[in-house]
Amino acid sequence: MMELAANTPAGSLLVLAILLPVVGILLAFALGGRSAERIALGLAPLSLALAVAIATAVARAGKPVTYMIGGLQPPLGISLRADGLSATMLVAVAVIMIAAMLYARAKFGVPEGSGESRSALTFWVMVQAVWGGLAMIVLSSDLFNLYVALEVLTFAAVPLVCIEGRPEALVAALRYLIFALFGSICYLLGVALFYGAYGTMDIILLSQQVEAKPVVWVAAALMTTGLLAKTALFPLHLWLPSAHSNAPAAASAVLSGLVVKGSFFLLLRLWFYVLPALQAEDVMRILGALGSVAILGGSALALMQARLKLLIAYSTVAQIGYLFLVFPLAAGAHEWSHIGWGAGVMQILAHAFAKAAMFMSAGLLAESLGHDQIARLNGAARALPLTFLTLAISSVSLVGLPPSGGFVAKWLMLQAAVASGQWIWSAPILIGGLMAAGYAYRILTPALRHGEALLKRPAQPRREAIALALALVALGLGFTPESFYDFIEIGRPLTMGPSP
Amino acid sequence: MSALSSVLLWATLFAPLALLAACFVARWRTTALALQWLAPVPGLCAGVLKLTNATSSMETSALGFTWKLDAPGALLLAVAALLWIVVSAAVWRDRAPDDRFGISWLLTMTGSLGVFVAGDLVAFYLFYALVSIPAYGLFALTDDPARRRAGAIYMAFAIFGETVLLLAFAALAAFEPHGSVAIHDVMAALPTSPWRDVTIGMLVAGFGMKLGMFPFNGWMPLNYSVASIPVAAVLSGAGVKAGVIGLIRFLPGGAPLEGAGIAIAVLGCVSAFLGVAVGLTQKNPKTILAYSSISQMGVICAALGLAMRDGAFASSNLAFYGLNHLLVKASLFLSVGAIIARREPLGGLSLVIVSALALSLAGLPFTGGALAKLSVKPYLDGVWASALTTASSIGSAWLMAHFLLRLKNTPDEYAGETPAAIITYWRAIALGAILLPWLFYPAVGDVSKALEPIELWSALWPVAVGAGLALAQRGFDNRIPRIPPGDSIVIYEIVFARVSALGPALENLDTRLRHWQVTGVSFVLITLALLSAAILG
Amino acid sequence: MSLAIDAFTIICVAAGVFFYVAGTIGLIRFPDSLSRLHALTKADNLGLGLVALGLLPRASNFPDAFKIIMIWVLVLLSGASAAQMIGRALRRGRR
Amino acid sequence: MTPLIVATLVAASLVGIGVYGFILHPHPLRKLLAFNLIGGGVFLVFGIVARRGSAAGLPFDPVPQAMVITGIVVAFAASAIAIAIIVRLYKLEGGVDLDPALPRKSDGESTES
Amino acid sequence: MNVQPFLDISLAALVIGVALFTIIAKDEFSAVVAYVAYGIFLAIVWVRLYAPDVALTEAAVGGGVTGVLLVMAGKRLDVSATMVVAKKPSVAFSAFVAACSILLAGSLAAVILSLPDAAPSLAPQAAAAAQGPGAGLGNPITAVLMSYRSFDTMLEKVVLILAVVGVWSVGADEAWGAAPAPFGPATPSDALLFLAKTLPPIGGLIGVHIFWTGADEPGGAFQGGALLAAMWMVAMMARLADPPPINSRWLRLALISGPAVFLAIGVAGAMLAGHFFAYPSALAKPLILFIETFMLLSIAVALPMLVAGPAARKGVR
Repeated sequence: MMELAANTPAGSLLVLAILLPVVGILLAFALGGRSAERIALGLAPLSLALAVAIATAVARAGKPVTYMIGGLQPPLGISLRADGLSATMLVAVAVIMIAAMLYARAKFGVPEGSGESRSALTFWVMVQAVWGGLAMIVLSSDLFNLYVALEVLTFAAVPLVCIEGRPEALVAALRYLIFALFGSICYLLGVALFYGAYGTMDIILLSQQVEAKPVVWVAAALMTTGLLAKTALFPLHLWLPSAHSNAPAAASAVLSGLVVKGSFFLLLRLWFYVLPALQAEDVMRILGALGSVAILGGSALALMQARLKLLIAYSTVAQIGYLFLVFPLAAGAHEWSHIGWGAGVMQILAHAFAKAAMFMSAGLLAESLGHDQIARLNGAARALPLTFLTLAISSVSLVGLPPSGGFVAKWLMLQAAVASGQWIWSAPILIGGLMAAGYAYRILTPALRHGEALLKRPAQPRREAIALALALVALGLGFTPESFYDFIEIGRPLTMGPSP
Repeated sequence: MSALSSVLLWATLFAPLALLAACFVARWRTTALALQWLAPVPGLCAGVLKLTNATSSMETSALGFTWKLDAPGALLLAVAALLWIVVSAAVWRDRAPDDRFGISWLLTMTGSLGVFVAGDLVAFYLFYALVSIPAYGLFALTDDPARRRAGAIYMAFAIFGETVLLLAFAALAAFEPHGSVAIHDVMAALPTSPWRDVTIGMLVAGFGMKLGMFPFNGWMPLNYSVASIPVAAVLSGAGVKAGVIGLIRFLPGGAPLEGAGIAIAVLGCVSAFLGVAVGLTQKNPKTILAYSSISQMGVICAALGLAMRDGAFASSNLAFYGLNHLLVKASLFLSVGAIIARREPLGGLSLVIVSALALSLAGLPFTGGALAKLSVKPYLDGVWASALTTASSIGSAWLMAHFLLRLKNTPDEYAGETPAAIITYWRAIALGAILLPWLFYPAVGDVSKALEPIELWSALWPVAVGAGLALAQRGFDNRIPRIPPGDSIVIYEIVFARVSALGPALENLDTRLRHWQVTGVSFVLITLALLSAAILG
Repeated sequence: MSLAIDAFTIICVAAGVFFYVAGTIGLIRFPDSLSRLHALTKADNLGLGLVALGLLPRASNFPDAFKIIMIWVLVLLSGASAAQMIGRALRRGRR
Repeated sequence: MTPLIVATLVAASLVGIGVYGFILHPHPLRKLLAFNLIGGGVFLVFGIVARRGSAAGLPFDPVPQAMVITGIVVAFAASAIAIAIIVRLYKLEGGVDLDPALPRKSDGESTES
Repeated sequence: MNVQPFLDISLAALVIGVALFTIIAKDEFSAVVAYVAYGIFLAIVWVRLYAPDVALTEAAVGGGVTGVLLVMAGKRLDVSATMVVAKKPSVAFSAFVAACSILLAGSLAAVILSLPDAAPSLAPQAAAAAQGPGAGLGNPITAVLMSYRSFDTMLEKVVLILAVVGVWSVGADEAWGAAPAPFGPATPSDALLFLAKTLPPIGGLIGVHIFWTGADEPGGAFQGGALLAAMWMVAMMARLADPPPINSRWLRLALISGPAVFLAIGVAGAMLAGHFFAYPSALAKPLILFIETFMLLSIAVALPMLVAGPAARKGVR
């Protein structure tokens, strides 16, 4: 008989972390108008507090916090489970979401006395839906429930892309929607096959039973590619550049920083939590190779973009590539897996914060200058010093210069690559860093030169400060204490744990 | 470890950082930048304290990093701090440069001082990046095309060097059995690392970029030709020494490493002679000084390589060589600045001092250069080595004499950026260049040996030959083919242009890849690839 | 008794099937849309009606029988309305 | 077991046909239909799994069937959003092209943001 | 003699044929019509798989409401008239894609057929739990939806709300708050009017019946709601009713009522039954029916609103 999972203390927090945004969605939708914004902003601190409480509970227990919904054990019931990784993600999501919400008030805030508007209601409902969807993704332990979560995320992200209603944005949204739907349906097919083979959707129960046989491989392959499509891994990135560059800045920050990480998180769940026993090294290598191609292709294309937002979007394509190196570098139970895993998680966090900050800055820059053409940025740094400071700090993290989260991620990745004898992966890591420096150079140096930048609209220090705060978090990640790397191993099967 | 040394070590780092923090407040910024000449003072004190009390260990930790000052670090830290104090004071005495310049200056200074006290890989990497990257802002943030070109090339090499070093450091850390990143621990583990030679190669390449080692030498002449005098002085003096301390810290000195050692020595030799050869075809004194730096750093590398071959080197000796070069090269640049600022050539005592300093690089007796040559001499024994050393001395003398002869034709481009204070302040550094090596030499060797007649003679005659050659060169100087400053850089630029030309094609490819049908096929193919990998694997 | 019910069912359902087949043939073979419509409605009305009638005695209780009748009535209702609308659309199109 | 084999073939064919149409057909409406065909195939897989799991007096395993019901509603909602966007684009632009234009001027090349 | 396999295979051929036609049809309108037919045939396949609940859902949502959605879209796009399709893939490319698709479908079929004969199943647990004090429902699917996987079901209702907001969000700014465009022309045909007057009362009754019996028989809130939605849409097509303005308070309350009541009772379960989304055993069945009533309402309102599209200015269709 399988070990019976049981509720742990603080388990109810997990349910609340998911339900709180849902309550927000329902209330914001029903009441509309000014209330939508108020509800979203009012509930946000509570969600952040929940996230912190969950992380504390996991850290204190030293093992995952679980909750059986309805008191029903899997496989019949759905269980929620917060391990080190999900608790970390939950906190990061909360911080970035709050920043994005505060930042967005200038654009989607509903002034006193004015009625409900299309974009405002959409934004405040969908932004909470993104939050809820991400909370479900990181907390749920049931593959079908995760499918619903994926769809929540898609349905929330698509309207955010086309919230401005321009035709290009609509095309981008449509492309995103249709491709994402295709991705989710492939994922769902994999879920069906898993259920057919093992009669459960629970991640833990599955991981105890899976064996290397064709149905598992077909299911895994379908789920993986489906999730790759949703993560926009090069060459499946057809939707990302246009979607992320056409969305308003606050939405782009969330989409680029967090939403793509949602589907990536499921890939981690699949390969590191459901299937680790299979030791599919070749699959890991293929994912790593695809990631490498993404790094090189995305970076090279970012170097060539004329518009800042497109450049940042392509940079996301490249940075997503880095995430996939975690597969060859952290798989299996080796001494270096611990390092590789830390590198992957750090890359998720560093990119989330840095990219959100960059998109916010790009938005402010476009609002102030009236354009985001890189060729016309001369002298802009003097006119918008805080914005460019934010861009510079985020670039430091993207390039991988110390002290920053991006540096730590690359540093650990390289160590894992070297220690595991897989030198080959160091090439894309380093070349990608070089090219990232190249595109950072393209943005920053013209802006720092002499020149008169005409401001169509004065700088907005309050919003600049929000972006800067996120960039500083990306920087501060460079000082992550050692214990963090043990924390993110909590609940991960097949690990060696920290080296003695 | 005494409380004083601990405090000084802290202050070495936190003085510049505190000023940097002050820059975030707009009201304080101007004052903070004007006061930055004070920031290196703790570093200077720390260096001197360490040198006067060599046995005490100076080590502390802050911000999760280890900070440590040893003898070679102290030698370089002390004089680098001195240089930064003098030049900063000169720059800010009359008229404050704009904030971008000021902050870049402060960042570079922070890095320049920090590398000497960094005790672990991450801290070293951080300060190494600081001394490299913000320096871009010291000369390249203009619309001047020559400066922009030099800036872009500088940045490319700097970042490339960082990148190679990152991999090298990761390799060092990966094979440290206990997960420590302290330089001491990783270096202890390096000899047994399975990737030892690759790691050494990457370290040499990474630091070689900073040192202008062949074939990564091209950026240096471009950079120094267009940089203003104070910038050239601190970069060539203090900045480059980050590479020297890097090599000293990260090349294994314990056991003989024949292959790697000889390879490094050969590269150093090539650089040493290439610097001289190309430098002789140059007209701008600043460019000549840059090539001289390439040559001198080549000598250091050669000495270091040979020392590695034998498996024993005293890092202080190499640091001493660097120290001399730091002072001499900085004061030579400043003397050029003095000429520019005065708008008339040097004369009298000044000219004598400059000549002595210039020829010091070739080992002129009674100068710091003679001591420097002496300090690395133990590694350069053997027929080949001593012949090459002599040849290199002759070459250096020739090049520096060439420099002295071209000095009166100094072009006064960027003259507006040369502060008038240099006219007086340069003498402080020059004086230091003359006296300090004598003061510090006892830390590495016996001063009296430098005064033995045989040594004096063996130091003098190559200088005389070189000077003679330079005088002879005047006759046919106009017929010498001019190699463009940066020599090999032209080739890199062509390659870069070729690669960049692929851009539109790549964009086209991307657009095609993002076509629905292509993406769809990619999707199916990836699925099938994963599937077959899983089933067959 | 059961024999009679069986016979009734067979006859009715067979007749229903005949109308369906005829309607289908008409749908395929008739030259224009209005005649096709005519064929189609015959299949719906009579075919389904006869099938329903044949199955009626086999219903185990009254609610089931009622459901069978309702199926026929509803199809009749929607089929007739749909045919009417299609016809009207055709006439408008022809004009 | 024959009905299950037939259903399996139907499910696999629907997925195959859907994928083919999804990749090749340029019209977004048709892609949507193709997506729904794939969806139908996937739901059938659930149905087959459910039918195979008949046990304890039930002719089917109710869990996968319940999931299909959820899935159908989600697929419908997705189609509704897609249709709304397509219709809107037709109103604004008179048509939709899901592929990026080949020359430099790619999607969203507007200067204002 | 057994004709069942023959019928099965014919049905399969029919479904595959119609599906294929959906893809290769020349114009979009034919494709849409074929798709609606496909939905109906698929519902029969579901009956053959002993899945009457799914069959009902597929027929009502997959075939019916989706059909209306697609046909209305087709009308609005006027797809049969104009469509710019320039790029025709080459034969070789099409063949390649076809080969890929066949390979994919083939591997899928192979692995489904390779599933273990002793199929894993949750049916015993579900059946046991359905009889036990947990739910007290005769229809195990309703038990799964409303009890064991109630979390999914509640969230799926939230997805519907998100979809409604998503559909509304693509409208024009200036039309916000107004009603979506009406379903039909101002003067409907007499036949439609007749249908719209006679059908909805019957259909509504059937819808409520399906919902009510759903606790023990095939059916439930989904299927009943879809039927009610269809009836409302028939009425709207005949202009007996028009879509309500999107800022109407009752509309929004109706939309959220299902998930909101579900959520409230789910949270109350933490206090009453010790777990989130657990029901006190004595009250399980009434509570579930109570929730389902509101879900019925939510679905019946949400589906037509999804079909109706975003708000439109007056006089714009």
